[in-house]
Amino acid sequence: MNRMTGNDILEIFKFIEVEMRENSSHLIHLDSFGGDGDLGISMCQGFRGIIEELSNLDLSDMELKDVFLKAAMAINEYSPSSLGTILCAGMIGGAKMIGTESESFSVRYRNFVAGALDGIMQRAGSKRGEKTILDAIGGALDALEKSIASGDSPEDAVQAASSGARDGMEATKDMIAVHGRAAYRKENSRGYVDGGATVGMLIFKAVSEYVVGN
Amino acid sequence: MNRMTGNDILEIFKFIEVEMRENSSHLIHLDSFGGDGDLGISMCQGFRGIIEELSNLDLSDMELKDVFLKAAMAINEYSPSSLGTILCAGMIGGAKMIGTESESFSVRYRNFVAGALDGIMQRAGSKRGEKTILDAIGGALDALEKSIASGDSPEDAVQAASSGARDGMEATKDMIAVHGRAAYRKENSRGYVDGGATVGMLIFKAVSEYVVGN
Amino acid sequence: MVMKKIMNSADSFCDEMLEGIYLAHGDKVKALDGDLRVLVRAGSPRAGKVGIVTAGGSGHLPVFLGYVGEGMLDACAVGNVFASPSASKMQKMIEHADQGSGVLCLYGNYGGDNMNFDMACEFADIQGIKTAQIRVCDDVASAPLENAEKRRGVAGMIYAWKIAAAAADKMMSLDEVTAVTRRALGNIRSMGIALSPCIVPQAGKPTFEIAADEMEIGMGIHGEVGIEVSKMKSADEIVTLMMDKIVGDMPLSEGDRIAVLVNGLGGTPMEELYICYKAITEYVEDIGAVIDSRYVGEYATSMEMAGMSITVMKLDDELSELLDHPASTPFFTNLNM
Amino acid sequence: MVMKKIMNSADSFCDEMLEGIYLAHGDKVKALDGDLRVLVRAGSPRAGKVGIVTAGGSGHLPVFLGYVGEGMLDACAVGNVFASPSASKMQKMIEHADQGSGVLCLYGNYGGDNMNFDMACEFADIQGIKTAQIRVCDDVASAPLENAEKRRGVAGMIYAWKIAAAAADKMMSLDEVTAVTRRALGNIRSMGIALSPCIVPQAGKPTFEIAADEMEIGMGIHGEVGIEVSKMKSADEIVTLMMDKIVGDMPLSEGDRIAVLVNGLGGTPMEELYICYKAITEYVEDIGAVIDSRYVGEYATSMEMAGMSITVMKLDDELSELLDHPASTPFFTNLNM
Ligand SMILES: Nc1ncnc2c1ncn2[C@@H]1O[C@H](COP(=O)(O)OP(=O)(O)O)[C@@H](O)[C@H]1O
Ligand SMILES: Nc1ncnc2c1ncn2[C@@H]1O[C@H](COP(=O)(O)OP(=O)(O)O)[C@@H](O)[C@H]1O
Ligand SMILES: [Mg+2]
Ligand SMILES: [Mg+2]
Ligand SMILES: [Mg+2]
Ligand SMILES: [Mg+2]
Repeated sequence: MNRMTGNDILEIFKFIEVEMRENSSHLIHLDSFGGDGDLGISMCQGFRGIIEELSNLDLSDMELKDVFLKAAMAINEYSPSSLGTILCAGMIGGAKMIGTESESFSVRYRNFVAGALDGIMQRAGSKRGEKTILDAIGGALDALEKSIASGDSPEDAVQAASSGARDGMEATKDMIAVHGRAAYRKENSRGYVDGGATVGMLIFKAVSEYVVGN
Repeated sequence: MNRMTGNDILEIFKFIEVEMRENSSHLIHLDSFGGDGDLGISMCQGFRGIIEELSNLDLSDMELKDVFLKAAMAINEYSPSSLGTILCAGMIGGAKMIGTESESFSVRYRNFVAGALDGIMQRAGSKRGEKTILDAIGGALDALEKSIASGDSPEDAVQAASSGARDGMEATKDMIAVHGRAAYRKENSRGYVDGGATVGMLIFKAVSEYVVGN
Repeated sequence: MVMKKIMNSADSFCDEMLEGIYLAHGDKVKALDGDLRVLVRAGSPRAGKVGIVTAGGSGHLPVFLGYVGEGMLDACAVGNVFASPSASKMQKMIEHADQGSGVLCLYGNYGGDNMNFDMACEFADIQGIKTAQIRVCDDVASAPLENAEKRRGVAGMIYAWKIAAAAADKMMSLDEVTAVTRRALGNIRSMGIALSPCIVPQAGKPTFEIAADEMEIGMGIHGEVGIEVSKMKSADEIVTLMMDKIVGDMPLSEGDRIAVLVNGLGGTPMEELYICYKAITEYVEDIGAVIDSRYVGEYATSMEMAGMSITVMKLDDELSELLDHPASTPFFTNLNM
Repeated sequence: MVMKKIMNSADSFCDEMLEGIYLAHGDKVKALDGDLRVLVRAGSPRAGKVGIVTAGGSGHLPVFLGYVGEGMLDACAVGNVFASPSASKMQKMIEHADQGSGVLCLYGNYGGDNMNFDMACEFADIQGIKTAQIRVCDDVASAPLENAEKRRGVAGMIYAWKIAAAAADKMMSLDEVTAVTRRALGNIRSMGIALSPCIVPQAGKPTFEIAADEMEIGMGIHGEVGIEVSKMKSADEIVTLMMDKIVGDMPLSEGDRIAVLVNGLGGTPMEELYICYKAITEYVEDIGAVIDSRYVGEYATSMEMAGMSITVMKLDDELSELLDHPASTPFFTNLNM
C-alpha cells in the first residue's frame, strides 16, 4: 500500500466506524467516570456521518486533503460533541500537512498525524500529558518517527503507530484530567484510562488493520 | 359504668387514638388497595386533634352531646379526609340522638350509634353493604339491639358492639366498593377488607376496652 | 422505592411549602387572617364580582393554589398532601370571596372535598351567602359515561377554572358563570397514564409500585388504580390509546376547534410532553379537527410521579373568548401565549 | 435504574421534541430555513438591535431554546441530548441574528460548545459579522475561585440571558451589552445538588447511580461529579451548605439586594423548591441582605434528574432594571411577576 486514494480513506473510516460501534458501551463506560457518558454514541454518529457524506462523492480523483476537509466538516455536523469537534480540528490540521503523492506513505502519515496533533492543541488549548486523546495521538507520532527513522515499510509504520497510540492511551491511566468534564474530578480522575484516548487508539488500530490487510 | 362524663369520652378518644397509632401501617396498607393510602395518617391526626381540643375544655359538667359536637368539628379540622369528615358527620348524627342521663348507658349507646349511622348516610350518600365504615357501624348496631333486647349489662353491650363491628368489617371483604377512591377498582375491590370499616371496628374495640376496664 | 425528598419533616411539609409561597409571592397572594391554609389574592376583592374558589389537597402544584390570581381564582383552601381541607376553612374562604354576588365552589370530585364543601356551603347558607357548587369530573378513565358524575376531577379543572374565572371577571352573574362553566365541563375530557408512583411524605413509601417495564393506564392523580396495567408503549401508541378513549367519550368531528392540555405529572421531562404534543397534533389532524389553543407543561402534578395526562376541551366562540381572557397568577399566565 | 421514557425512539427524541415545540409555538418561534436545529423568533429581527444567541445540548428544557422570544434571546442552535450543536448551525444562527450591530454568543462553559462557537465565530468573522463571546461559568462547585473561568455554566445562564437580552432590547451597542453582561456574571453564582441520575435516551442507562440515602453535592447538570457524596440531609441543612458555598465565593453583606433562582432539575416537585425558598429567605435575612426578585420552578433541567440548584445574583440599579424589563417567550415570562 503505497498509493492511497480517497476511496481508501472512506474504507478506513468504515473500519473506524466498526471499532466505534463494537466498543460503544466501553466508551460510554469510560466517559461515565468523569464525563457525561455520551462518547460511544457521539463517535458512532460522527463516523457514520463521515461515511454518509463521503459515500455521496466521487472520491477516486479527489485530493486526500480535500477528502479530510469534507470528513472534518461532516464529523462536526454529525457529532458536534467535544471529541467530535476535536477530531474535526485534528483532520483540518492533518489535511494541511498531508502533502502530495511525491512523498512516501509513511512520511505523509507521519505529517498528517503531526498536523492533527497541532490542530487540536490550537483549537482545544491543550497539550500532551493532560489525559486526552492527544496522548494517544502523541504516542502514535513518537512511534511513527522511530519507525520512519529505521526505514520501516508502510505496514510496519501503521502497526507502530497503532501500538504507540495504545501506549499513549494506557499512560493516561495515571494522569489527572485538566480538560473537559473529567477535569472536575481532579485527583479522582486518576486510575482509569481516558475515553478520548481510547478513541484515538481505536482509530490507529483501524488504520493499521486496513493498511495491513490491503 | 352507668354514668358517663365528658372525661370518660376524652379517655375513650385516647384509647381510640392508641388503636389508630398501633394500626397505622395496617390502615395505610388497606387504604392502598383502592385508595390513596393516607388512612393511617389521617386517623392519627384526627383523633389527636380531638384529644387536643377536648383537653382544653372543662368536660366534667358538659353535656355529652356538646362534647361530641366539639369532637366532630375537631376531627374535621385536624383530619378533613373522607373518613375524617364522615366521622364528623357521624358524631354530629350521634350527638343529636344521645339523649340524657335519664336513659341507661346501653340505650344511649345504641341511640348514639343509630344516629351516627344515619348522619353518615345522609352526608355521604351511602348505605350499608357498600364496603364502607357503615358496615362496621351497622354490624355494631345490630349486635347492640340484640344485646339490649336480652337485657345485657353495659359491659356486655360494648363487647357485643365490638364483635358486631368486627363481623361487619369482615363482611366487607366480599363486597364491591361503590364509594370513595376504591370504587374505581370495581370488581377488583373485592377480596380485601375495607380500611374505613377497619377504623370502625377499632373504634368499637376501644370503647369496649375502656368500658370493660373501668 | 425509598422516599427521598428535600424537606425538613413530613409533618411540616405543607406549612413550610406554604410559607415559601407566601414569602415568594407576597405581593400577589396572602394568607387570609394569617391562616396559611386559606390562600387569597393579595388585593381586596372586586365589589360585585362573583367569587370563584376551590380547595383540595397539597402535592399537586401548581394545582390548586397556583391558580389564584388576576383573571383566575379568588381563593383556595389548602389541605395536607392528597387530603381535603376542613369545612371551616372552606367556609372562611367563601365568606371572604363573597362580594354580594355569590360564590362558585369549583373543585375536583373527591369524597372528602365533596363532603367538606357540602358542609361549608350549608354554613354559608346560614350566613346568607349565595353559593353554587360544581364538581369537576373530567377523567374518562375513572367511570363510564353513564356514571360520568362519579368520575374523578383531574387536569380538566384548569380549563374549568379558566372559563369560570374569566366569566366572573367579565362580571357575569353567579347563574351565568355556573351555566357557562357547566357547558365547558360538558366539553372537557381528560385521561392520564402513570409510569412511576409518588410518595406521600407522611406515609413514607409509595402506595403502589409499577414494574420497570410497565405503565398504569388511566391512573388517578393520587395513584388511584387505572383501567389496566400495560407494558410500556411508544409515545405514539400511548397518545393514540389516550385520545381514542377521550374521543370515544366525546366525539370530535372535522372542523371542530379544540384546546389541548398536555400535562406532566411531575417526574416526566418537558421534552417528552412535546413529543406527545406532536403525536396529538397528528391524531387530531387525521380527524380534521383544529387545535386552537394548547398548554404543554406541568399544570397539575402528583409530586414526583412520572406520567402525563391529556385534556381536550371542545371550543365554541364564547369558550374561546373566555379562554383567551387575560389571566395572571404567580404560577400561571396566558400573557405570553 | 431502567430507562422509562415516553418517546418513540432514542434517535428521533430530539427532532420529535422540536417538531412538537414548533407545532405548539409556531406563532412565536420558527425553524430557520426549515432546519429544526436552529430555532429563531418567528417575527423578523429588529433592525440595528444587537443579536443575543445561545446554543447547547437538548435535555434541559426550558434551557436553551425556551428562552428565545420577546425581550430575550434571538436564536438558539440545538444539539442532541447533552451535546453541542455543530459550528455550521451556530454560524447560520449568528448570520440570521446579525442586524448590522453584531451578535453576542452567550452560552455555558462546556468543551464542545466552546470549540464550536470558536469555529462559528471565525466563520462569522470571515463574513464580516462582528461577534462577541461570553461563556457562563457560574457553578461554584466546579472549580475554585482562582480558576473561575473553568467553571461550568448552569442556571446562572438564565440571569445572564435576561440581562443581556434586556440590554440589547434597549438598543445598547454590542460593547455595552457585553460589558453589562460581564458585570452581571461577576455577580452571579450557582450551586446544585442531585438526588437521582438521569438517562440520556441514546445511552439507555444512567451514567452514575446515587444510593437511596445519599445525594451528590455540587453535581453538574449532565451528571458531572460534584464536590462530595453525602448522606441525605434536611432541606435547611442542604440550603445552608449550598448558600455557604455561594456566599463563600461571593460575599453578601447587610443591605445587599439580590435575585434568587431556586431551580428544579426536573424530578423534584415544586413543593420542595418552595420549602427550600423558605430556608433561603431565612439564610439571607440572617445576613441582612434583601431578596428583591425570585424565580422558583423548573428553569434549567436535566430531564428526570431529581435535585435542585440555587443561583444568586447581586443586584444594582441597572441590573434590577434590566431584570425587570419585560420578557415573554413560550416558556418564560416575567409579565406575571
Ligand atoms: N481540551 C481538550 N483537548 C483535547 N482533548 C479533549 C479536550 N477536552 C476533552 N477532550 C477529550 O474529549 C473526550 C471527551 O469527549 P466527549 O465525550 O465528546 O466530551 P463531552 O461529552 O463533554 O462533549 C475526553 O475523554 C478527552 O479525551
Ligand atoms: N360515601 C361514603 N360513605 C361512607 N364511607 C365512605 C364513603 N366514601 C369513603 N368511605 C370510607 O372512607 C374510607 C376511606 O377514607 P379516606 O382514606 O379518608 O378517603 P380519602 O383518602 O379518599 O379521602 C373508605 O375505606 C370507606 O370506608
Ligand atoms: Mg462525553
Ligand atoms: Mg385514603
Ligand atoms: Mg417536576
Ligand atoms: Mg419535571
